Amino acid sequence: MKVYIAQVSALLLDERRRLAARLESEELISPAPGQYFLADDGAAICAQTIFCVRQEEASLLALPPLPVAWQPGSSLRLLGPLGNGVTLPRPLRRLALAVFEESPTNLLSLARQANQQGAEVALFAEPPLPALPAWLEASPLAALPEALTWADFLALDLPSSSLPHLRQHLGLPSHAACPCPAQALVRLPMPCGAVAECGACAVSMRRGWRLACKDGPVFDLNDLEW
Amino acid sequence: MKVYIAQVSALLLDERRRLAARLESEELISPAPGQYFLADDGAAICAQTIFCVRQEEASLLALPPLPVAWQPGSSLRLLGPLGNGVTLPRPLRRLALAVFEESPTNLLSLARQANQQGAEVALFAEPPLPALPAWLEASPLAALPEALTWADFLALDLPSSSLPHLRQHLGLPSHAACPCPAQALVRLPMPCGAVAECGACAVSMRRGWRLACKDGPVFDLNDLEW
Amino acid sequence: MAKFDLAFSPPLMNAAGTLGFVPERRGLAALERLGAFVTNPISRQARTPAAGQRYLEYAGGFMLHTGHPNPGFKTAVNRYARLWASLELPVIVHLLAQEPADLAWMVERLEGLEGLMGIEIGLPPEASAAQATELVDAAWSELPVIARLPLEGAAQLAWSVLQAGAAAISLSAPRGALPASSAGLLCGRLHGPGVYPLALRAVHSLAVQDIPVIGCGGIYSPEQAREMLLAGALAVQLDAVLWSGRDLQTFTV
Amino acid sequence: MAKFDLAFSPPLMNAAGTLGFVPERRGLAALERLGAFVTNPISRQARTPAAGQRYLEYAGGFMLHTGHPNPGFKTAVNRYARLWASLELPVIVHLLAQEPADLAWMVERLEGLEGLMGIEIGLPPEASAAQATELVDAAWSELPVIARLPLEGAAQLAWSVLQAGAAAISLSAPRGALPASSAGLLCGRLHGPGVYPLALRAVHSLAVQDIPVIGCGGIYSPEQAREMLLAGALAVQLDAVLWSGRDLQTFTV
Ligand SMILES: Cc1cc2nc3c(=O)[nH]c(=O)nc-3n(C[C@H](O)[C@H](O)[C@H](O)COP(=O)(O)OP(=O)(O)OC[C@H]3O[C@@H](n4cnc5c(N)ncnc54)[C@H](O)[C@@H]3O)c2cc1C
Ligand SMILES: Cc1cc2nc3c(=O)[nH]c(=O)nc-3n(C[C@H](O)[C@H](O)[C@H](O)COP(=O)(O)OP(=O)(O)OC[C@H]3O[C@@H](n4cnc5c(N)ncnc54)[C@H](O)[C@@H]3O)c2cc1C
Ligand SMILES: Cc1cc2nc3c(=O)[nH]c(=O)nc-3n(C[C@H](O)[C@H](O)[C@H](O)COP(=O)(O)O)c2cc1C
Ligand SMILES: Cc1cc2nc3c(=O)[nH]c(=O)nc-3n(C[C@H](O)[C@H](O)[C@H](O)COP(=O)(O)O)c2cc1C
Ligand code: FES
Ligand code: FES
Repeated sequence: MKVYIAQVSALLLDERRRLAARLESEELISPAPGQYFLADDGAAICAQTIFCVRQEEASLLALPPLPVAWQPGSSLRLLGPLGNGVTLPRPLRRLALAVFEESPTNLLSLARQANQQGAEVALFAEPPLPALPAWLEASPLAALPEALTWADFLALDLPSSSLPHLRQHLGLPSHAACPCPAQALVRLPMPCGAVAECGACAVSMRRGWRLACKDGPVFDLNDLEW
Repeated sequence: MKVYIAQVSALLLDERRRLAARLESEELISPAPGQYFLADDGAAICAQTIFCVRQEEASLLALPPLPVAWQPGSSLRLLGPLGNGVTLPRPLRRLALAVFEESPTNLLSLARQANQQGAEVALFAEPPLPALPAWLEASPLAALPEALTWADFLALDLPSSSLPHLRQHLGLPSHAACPCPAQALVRLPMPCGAVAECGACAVSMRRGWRLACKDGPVFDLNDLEW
Repeated sequence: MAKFDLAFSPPLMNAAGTLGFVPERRGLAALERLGAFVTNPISRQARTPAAGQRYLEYAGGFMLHTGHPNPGFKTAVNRYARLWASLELPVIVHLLAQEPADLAWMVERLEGLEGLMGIEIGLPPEASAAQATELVDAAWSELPVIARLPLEGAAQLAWSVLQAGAAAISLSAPRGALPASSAGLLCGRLHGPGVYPLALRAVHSLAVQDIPVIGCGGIYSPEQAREMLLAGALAVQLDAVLWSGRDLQTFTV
Repeated sequence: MAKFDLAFSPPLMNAAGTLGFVPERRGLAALERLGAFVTNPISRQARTPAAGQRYLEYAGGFMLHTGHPNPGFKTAVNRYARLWASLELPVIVHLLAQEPADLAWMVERLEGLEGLMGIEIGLPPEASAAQATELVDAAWSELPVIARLPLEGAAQLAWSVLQAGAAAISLSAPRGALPASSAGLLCGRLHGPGVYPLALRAVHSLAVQDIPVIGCGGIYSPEQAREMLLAGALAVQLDAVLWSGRDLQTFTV
């Protein structure tokens, strides 16, 4: 965890046509997909948690949702990377990715990593996504149950409010565990940004509860209460 | 009073380097200097009172202070023109203008009118203003007392909090009346925009009080308690 | 004269002080959406505007300290009673409750007027239960009385004013303080969208006790008005949104 | 052990719940500006986080409804007491006051600990004067007690808790309600800049009655903190600004 000074160099739209931002910093910043930053723009009223992925060049892409006030030229202090990102197993042959509502950019960054390792990658999304790289197969969420028979790892990106419906999407009976190793980036507000153990970002686990800001926001799926 | 639909076509800086906006509307709008509009941008929390002057072309210049959210392309409903503007006497030979802190654009618009009628115009400003049209003499406020011996009309634009110090600026003893006819645009918040007689914009008069939003915001100086 | 019932159709009003003593042209347009018109506060004697700063902005809205200027009861009735009678919707006259005798005197003179649906009395923000009781009692007449209480103190006084005969309570703006530009503090009423969660909670906690409450505070959208009705308000009042210039054609509850 | 005096140098603290049970690295950086560290609320029994939505935004800030999760008194003291003793500034332990007997039991166990300057007790928001008195009374010990009252009800309870032996009162966030995304209402504590005028007024109206009050609510700038001290607060607490990521190096009062 470190403080970086960064500048918004451009505003752009992500695959879901929501506002993202390109950030430039003097230093190279390499968060794992699923790690987050606290962005101080001088106007935050509580922790502004921002997911970022490194881009081809030495810049960062800050993913939606963004604070509305950001403009090209805005100067930020970025504190991070914080929390646990997704760890892809090695070797990895068949990666399944599934995104519910959120910006798919975190998972696309995982897809590229896996592709570079020579793995096959399939992405399941709701709502469906427009054009993707040619090597990346895209399917609706309804096709997800089949992927479980095939994948050796599943990465999910979803709002915490989708967890209660997840087994249905995976085609699993209630209480059944996920048949392959799986990690989930669980999205929910993290107003204190891990400074206070305020409890706002608590996530129910099979045993007790954990804080997304500190112990997550990426969790092993089978540890979660879902 | 009417409702106009207008678009912000550009943001620019006024003579004091504060943000102004060029507005375009299908219809020609011609407020008198000192009249105001209520601008509804869908985000106002109470009446947004905006002073506007007509520009050479068929567009309006909305003067500072402006709501921060306005961007080129923003669409507005403008209700107005409301209130009383400055009425220049005819014939007019020597016009003195004085602006305290506020944007000078309202008075510059009067200056142009007077210049077109062949009158001499002098502008007194605090803080001082940068470059003005060649035909317009600009002086610091300290030179204002002399102008009173010369002008046949004085127009003022000032925050209501400056009224108690005005006689000092004019070089007049306490209780003395202004020796020439004079009108003052009195600036203070007008949160109800003349819909409620809420009293927030009350101005003390020599006899009783009046509402700037309804009875002003331009008043004859010698009717004011100052 | 038959005693009107406190039923609003639609259950939507302006708050006292937001559309004047009688609505002018723009106010009239808003009235089409309302079930009643509430006048500006009127006191027995004329009141002048407060001296010094009267408007300050803050992060959730703005603060007003106006002194409730008004021409006094006699002048107001002379000027406006005929217009109240001619409005197409029922009128609620808001009286600033100061002395019980003054209040009784004003209420007596309102009883004969046409077009009135009721009286709303604005209680002093620091009123004790005993004072509130005495004032509501003094306002007793043929006309139903709505007692307007600052939302932060409403729970303490609600039962007292109902027992004293009020037909309902309504919520006025919470009080706040901000540094004045001339040093020192300015105290006043808080308005704007930041007030909404305070108002919604006040409505909810009164309504669950079966207290007839007219909600008010920070409503800027029809959804917010409907949420407050769902939380148990018998009607809601709009305040600063009526000043925002917003088009209210689609404001239905 | 000598009874500490309630003097803060500088008169600036974090509010309970804003920097954890012990400050972690970023919290430690903020501490350089503070005259005391206040712990997260601790209850006798462990508490779990509230179910459902716990965070909602509104125009003046945000609402929290967390359930005050904590590991319970015994675990907290085992985990943190040594760290409290080693901090370079005095510690105030915040206890959730529920049952007088539980509170007395916890306070008794805190008396022996090192580095504590006092105890802050969080009173239930709907506590009556009698309940508040009983709770403060139960917390009596060598350590001074600060009674934390929701700012909207502080005026009613202040004298009772002082008479029961509290050294000062502090102000907790006002309560609000907002529609939950799953329908129904969510009630919780309001934080953010929109709270400031409510807090400033509460401080002022208590301070003019000579009530020792620690101000809190909506402070985001050193100027706002200083205004609250000028209004009579004996110290002020920072809350959400400590979460905003803002650089506090220049935050001096
Ligand atoms: C007999 C009397 C006459 C007054 N005349 C004036 C006057 O002409 N102009 C003036 O500015 N101030 C007058 N005041 C002072 C007035 O009480 C407040 O200080 C002032 O109105 C604050 O206005 P506000 O906009 O902040 O009102 P608010 O914020 O709504 O209310 C705050 C203050 O208004 C007063 N107030 C509100 N409603 C009532 C009510 N129903 N009954 C009594 N008081 C109420 C309270 O004193 C309170 O302190 C008078 C006070 C008294 C006792
Ligand atoms: C014996 C008991 C145990 C409880 N255990 C839990 C629990 O483990 N998890 C949980 O989420 N809720 C618990 N509750 C319910 C709890 O009281 C609130 O409903 C909940 O904590 C609301 O949290 P909040 O973040 O909105 O707190 P706030 O908005 O700060 O407070 C609102 C609510 O918190 C409670 N509260 C706050 N401070 C105190 C205090 N000092 N003493 C008593 N109550 C207080 C009040 O009941 C109030 O309704 C318990 C209640 C009781 C009576
Ligand atoms: C009879 C009377 C008339 C008043 N008239 C005015 C007035 O015209 N304008 C004003 O700003 N305050 C007026 N005040 C307000 C007082 O100056 C004072 O602010 C008010 O009584 C509130 O007192 P407090 O500060 O103790 O709450 C008046 C007060 C009284 C008692
Ligand atoms: C012993 C006890 C334990 C509780 N534990 C929890 C809890 O773990 N999580 C939670 O959200 N609410 C918990 N509650 C809260 C209750 O469900 C309820 O919301 C609370 O008592 C407030 O009641 P009210 O809605 O009447 O104010 C608990 C209540 C009690 C009495
Ligand atoms: S956001 Fe506060 S504990 Fe996670
Ligand atoms: S702004 Fe309300 S009366 Fe002028």
